Amino acid sequence: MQEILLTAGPSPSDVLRYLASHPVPSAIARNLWLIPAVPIVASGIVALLKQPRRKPAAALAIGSLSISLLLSIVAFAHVVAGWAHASVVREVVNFTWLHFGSSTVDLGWVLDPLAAIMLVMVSFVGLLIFIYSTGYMAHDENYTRFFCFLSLFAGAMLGVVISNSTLLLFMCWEIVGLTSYLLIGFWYQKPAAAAAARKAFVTTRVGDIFFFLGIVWLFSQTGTLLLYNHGVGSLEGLVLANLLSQHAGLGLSAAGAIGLLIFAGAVGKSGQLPLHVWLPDAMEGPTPVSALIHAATMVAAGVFLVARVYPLMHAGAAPGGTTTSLTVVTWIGTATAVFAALIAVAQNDIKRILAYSTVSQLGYMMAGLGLGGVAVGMFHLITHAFFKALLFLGAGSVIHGCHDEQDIRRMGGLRVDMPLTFATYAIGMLALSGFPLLAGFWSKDGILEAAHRSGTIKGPFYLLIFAALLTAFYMTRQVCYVFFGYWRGHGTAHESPRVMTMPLAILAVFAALLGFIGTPAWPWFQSFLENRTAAIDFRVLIEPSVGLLMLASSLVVFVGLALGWRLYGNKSPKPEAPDALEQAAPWLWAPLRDRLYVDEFYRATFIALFGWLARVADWFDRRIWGKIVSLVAWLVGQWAKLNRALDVYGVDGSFDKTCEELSNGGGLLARIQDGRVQDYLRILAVAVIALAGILIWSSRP
Amino acid sequence: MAANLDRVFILLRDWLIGFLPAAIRPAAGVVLGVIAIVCVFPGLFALTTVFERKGLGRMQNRIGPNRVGPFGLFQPVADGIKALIKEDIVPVTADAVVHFLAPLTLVIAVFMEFAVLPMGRNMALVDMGSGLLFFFAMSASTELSVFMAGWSSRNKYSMLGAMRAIAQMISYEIVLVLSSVTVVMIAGSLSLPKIVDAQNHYTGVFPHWYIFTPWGFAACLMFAVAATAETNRSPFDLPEGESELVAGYHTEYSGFKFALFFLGEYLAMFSVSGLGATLFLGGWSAPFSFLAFIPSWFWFFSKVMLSIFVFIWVRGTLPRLRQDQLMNFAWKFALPFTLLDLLVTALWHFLGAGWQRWVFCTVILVAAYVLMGLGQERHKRIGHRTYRYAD
Amino acid sequence: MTAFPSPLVGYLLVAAVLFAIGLAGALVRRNAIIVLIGIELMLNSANLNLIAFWRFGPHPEALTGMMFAILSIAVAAAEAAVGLGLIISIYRHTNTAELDKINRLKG
Amino acid sequence: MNAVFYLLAAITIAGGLAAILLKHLIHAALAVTVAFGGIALLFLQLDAQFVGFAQFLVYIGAVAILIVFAILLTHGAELPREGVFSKSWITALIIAAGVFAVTGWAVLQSVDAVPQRNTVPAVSVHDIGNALVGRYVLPLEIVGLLLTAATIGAVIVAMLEKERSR
Repeated sequence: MQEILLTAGPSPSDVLRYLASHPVPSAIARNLWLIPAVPIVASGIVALLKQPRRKPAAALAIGSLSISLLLSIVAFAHVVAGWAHASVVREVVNFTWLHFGSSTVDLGWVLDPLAAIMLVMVSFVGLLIFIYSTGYMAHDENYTRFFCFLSLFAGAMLGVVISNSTLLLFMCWEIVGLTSYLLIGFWYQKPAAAAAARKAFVTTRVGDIFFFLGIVWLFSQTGTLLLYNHGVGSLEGLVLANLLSQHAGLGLSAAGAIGLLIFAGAVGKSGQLPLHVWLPDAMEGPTPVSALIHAATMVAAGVFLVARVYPLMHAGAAPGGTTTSLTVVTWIGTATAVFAALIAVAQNDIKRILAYSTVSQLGYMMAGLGLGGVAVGMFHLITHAFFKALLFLGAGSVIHGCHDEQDIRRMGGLRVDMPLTFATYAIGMLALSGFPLLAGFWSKDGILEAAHRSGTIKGPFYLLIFAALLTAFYMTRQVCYVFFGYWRGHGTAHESPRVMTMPLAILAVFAALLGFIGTPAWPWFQSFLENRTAAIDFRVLIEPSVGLLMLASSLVVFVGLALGWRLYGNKSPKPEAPDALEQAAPWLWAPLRDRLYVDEFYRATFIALFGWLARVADWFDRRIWGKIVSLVAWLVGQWAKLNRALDVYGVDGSFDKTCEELSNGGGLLARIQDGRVQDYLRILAVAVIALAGILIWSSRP
Repeated sequence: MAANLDRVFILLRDWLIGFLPAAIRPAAGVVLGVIAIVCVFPGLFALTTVFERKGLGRMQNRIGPNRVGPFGLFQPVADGIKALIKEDIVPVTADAVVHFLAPLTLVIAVFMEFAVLPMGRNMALVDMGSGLLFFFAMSASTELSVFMAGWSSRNKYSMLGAMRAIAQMISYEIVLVLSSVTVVMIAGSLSLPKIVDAQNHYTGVFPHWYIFTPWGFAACLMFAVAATAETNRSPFDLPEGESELVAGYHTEYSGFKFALFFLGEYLAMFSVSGLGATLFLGGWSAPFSFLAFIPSWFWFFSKVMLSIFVFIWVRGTLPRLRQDQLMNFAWKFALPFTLLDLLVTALWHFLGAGWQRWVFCTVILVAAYVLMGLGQERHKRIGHRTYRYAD
Repeated sequence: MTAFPSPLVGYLLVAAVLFAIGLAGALVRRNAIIVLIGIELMLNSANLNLIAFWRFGPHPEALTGMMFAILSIAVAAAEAAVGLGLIISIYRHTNTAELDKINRLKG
Repeated sequence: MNAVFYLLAAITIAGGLAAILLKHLIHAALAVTVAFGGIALLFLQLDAQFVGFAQFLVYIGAVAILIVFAILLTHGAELPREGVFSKSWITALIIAAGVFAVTGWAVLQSVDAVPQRNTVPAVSVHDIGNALVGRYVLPLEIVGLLLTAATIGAVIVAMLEKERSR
């Protein structure tokens, strides 16, 4: 059935068969709403707690997410069971929220492999990060507020994952954006944090406007907000075929154009070029927030969104071919991957490096989606979520251990002081670099393989290989700076408490082993997402296209690692000393350090444009309107002087007399207003009589 | 046979009014019903007084009344005769008219309440669409009678007792009404016979009484507490706390007027028990489906007597509360809890059939009960009493 | 038995009488509480009008008059609560509830 | 139009008259309760059961109690030394009579225009409930808001003094 739904245009008889065979959703599908609802309710309760109530707040947040995790696992198991028995794998529950006129606003949720995997990932990683936060935020005075926002975020993110209606998706999407804003600016006393929060909010809003336009367009074309609705949702069957047949200009069908608009939303949220500028700044937030929102889940929501509306973008492609919109996605993803990896090479802030790395990896996922379909992109999303969360939490542990120091030049030698952090961080770093057999290796390899296979253009393939090299390089650089050499910071570093290292260890296990569910030899993950049967076939590994590619990518990784070690290994340069790469190639270093001048570019163009407009308006205000106003004021002033002269010499005498008369009359009126309520009531009653009299008299025949 | 036994009172009435001309038969039927209520419940009152005194006696390790008649069963007769032949004392300064009207209006209003109670299948005197509202309208009017009694006596004990009684009754009336509203929400009707019909189903042999649902249980608990307070029964009998106020608002009453107050109090207890049984205990329906052959009126009166027994038991067990504890409990615990119960009831309705609603509603109510209870304990308002000298 | 041309007229006249009584009470009594009682009487007579028109009007199933009466009863209860609260508050300030002694708003 | 109506009308008007004429405030409050009850019974006579019982519940159960409480709290139970009527009661009476004249005259003048429908309306409590949360839900919400505001306002107005004296 999945096949039919994903590829455009099932015949009506297929639809009818589907409706007849699976009319009633299962119990877990009907109760799927609980998964986001429980954390949101918990967040509401936490919001009501007083600040000193730390334990209940953390317990509520963690407990609620545990419930969500349990339910997610049940849902996941249910979908896997359905898949294994080759029965239904997509269940939808829809209901009508509002009627207006003849159209309805429908909301609903969907349980399919995509949603199930994301549910488990989000709630599991989220739970670990929640636990970690209890240690990381232990001394913060706004502890309960933090958990309130965090819970709200988790609920909204889970809502994004399960929603089957573009409107519900958008609502949850915006809540996610809001919590991101709140959490980046969590330490709003810091001006940098407040500015970063504002920047993140405004930048993502740019993408969201396009996203909303896409939703509106989709609704106006299809008349339904639902994505899947037993054959009449906007991603299904005839509706999609209908969308495909309409042309939107520039060689795009309506489906493709809507897909691109929605992709613009994903660009904003996932920090793709050219809207990536907010994500590195977002590192001003607490580290668990960076790990949860800006590495593992929210930024991946953009990728998830593209995967969710993939049928829209893929519709109309020839078998094995691609579409214009998917090509756009591929190129933007590839460009982002290389671009961000380049910048990451020359950063010195531990979290900023990871942030650019995240941007780069998100580009990878987008490219994977564009080149190889949902399964390839999503696989990298899942593995990335684990090892990037691990890296961020490790970075948090490092920062915690180094007394809130974030500059990698002022660390060093932590291998000895923080052994557990080092071990887990190393696993995460190797997984990210794509070290053979670790999680990142398999998922990145899948993308490279897809890039290699897609026939027409080879550009993305080479660029992605280059990005992989850079990834290995900058991660090695970072690890060398932080963990090798000798200690260059102030004070002494110490290992983090148990509650922080335990999630690290769990995540490390996953970062190391998760890749094995999606190897070319046993593509369980891909089969699950695409609803094929999974088979173990080791012969694939020795096929030249697969085996050689794996060798080549491993080689690239080793080159990157070796290059990094060669330049930075065990050197412990002085914090003030120029970077090794800077010495080698200063012409390359400067632009990379300054983030390729994107912020400057925006400042010079868009922000300057608005600034200029503001100045023009200001000039108008001062020069033109201001002058007119002064002129009028002067005229009025002259007029007033004239008046005064008339008053003093002409009117006063007679006026005084009138005033006396008035004051006498006022005394009479004041007697009526004697402060007695009943007298007022009397006057009122008399007035009523008079009014009635007038009415009757005037309406007499 | 069983069906005829069930309908025996209706048949009796029909047989009796069969002697009358057709034109006045409906009116005569109503009059017969009124006569039946006016006879049965005071009789029940007489029985209950002796039952209560004996029961309390046993709880306090005494024998109780045992002189008049076999087992002291004729005690109420003796008491009645005594009340009738006693001098009717009216204080000189009292407001004579109001003093006279107070017990009358009280008893009349309480008697009215029985009109809407379904005492058996088809045995409600009047089946009106807004029966529950009628019941509460009538019970609300008793407050004014209490005030009249207390104020007209020109006695500070009476006045204080009346003020306490009114404050208490108003506070707990809200809880009483709101806890009944839960049932109205689920049954979808204000008519008491319809509410009973809504509960008269069985799963297996077990009935669908509302007390067997989480919200119904919570509401029933609150209803029971509020009913105890509403009828000024121990442990909420502050308005007539004899150690402080002599006898509360009926201090200055004697003889038959005092007996009327006494009667009114017990009748209120019967009526509110009947309402509780109707709302939560399935009214006249049998507790197990295989017991349905026993006449419906038997079940109704059994349930009423059962709750009367609980009233007596509570009176024999619990000490009297303090005024501030009483008010705090009403406004800071009972009212919020009942409001929450209303929300839970709505949740119950909207969650539809299935196991989830049982879990949700139970969890929310238990959590709220525990949390609010802890909060109350912490503020030492209705916490344990501490004694300065008696320890 | 019908003395009026229509039963509605009877109810309307009763309401008119009641309204006049309430107004008279509000105007002649000196105690603020009785004034409030008078106002309550006027409100009640208005309710009686509403219900009477509902009962004898052409569209009773539309329930307009009934709804007006129900809402007006609710509003009247609020009015009584606030009014009496005000009277008590004023009494605390001035130690009197006699309206003609409370004339601080004199112009 | 029958005996019951005349009886109820008489009770109501008598209650109202007594309420404004009785010297003793408590008596006046009790008398007005009679008038409230009479109006409730008139509602029943008009086949408006729900409103009638609501009237009982609100007016006799709450407003009357409120009034007597207010009387006791303002020491109104003692008779004032100077009379209970204001000095210019004659003008007041004339005004009230004028209002009655106008309204009564209007009623009697429009006898031909008043609707003559005289069948019992078939309206159940269920319909009222549906109307309250359906077509009239906005007024209902507003009244709810008003009641909340009024309750809080009344509490604050009555409490303020105590706070200040502390």
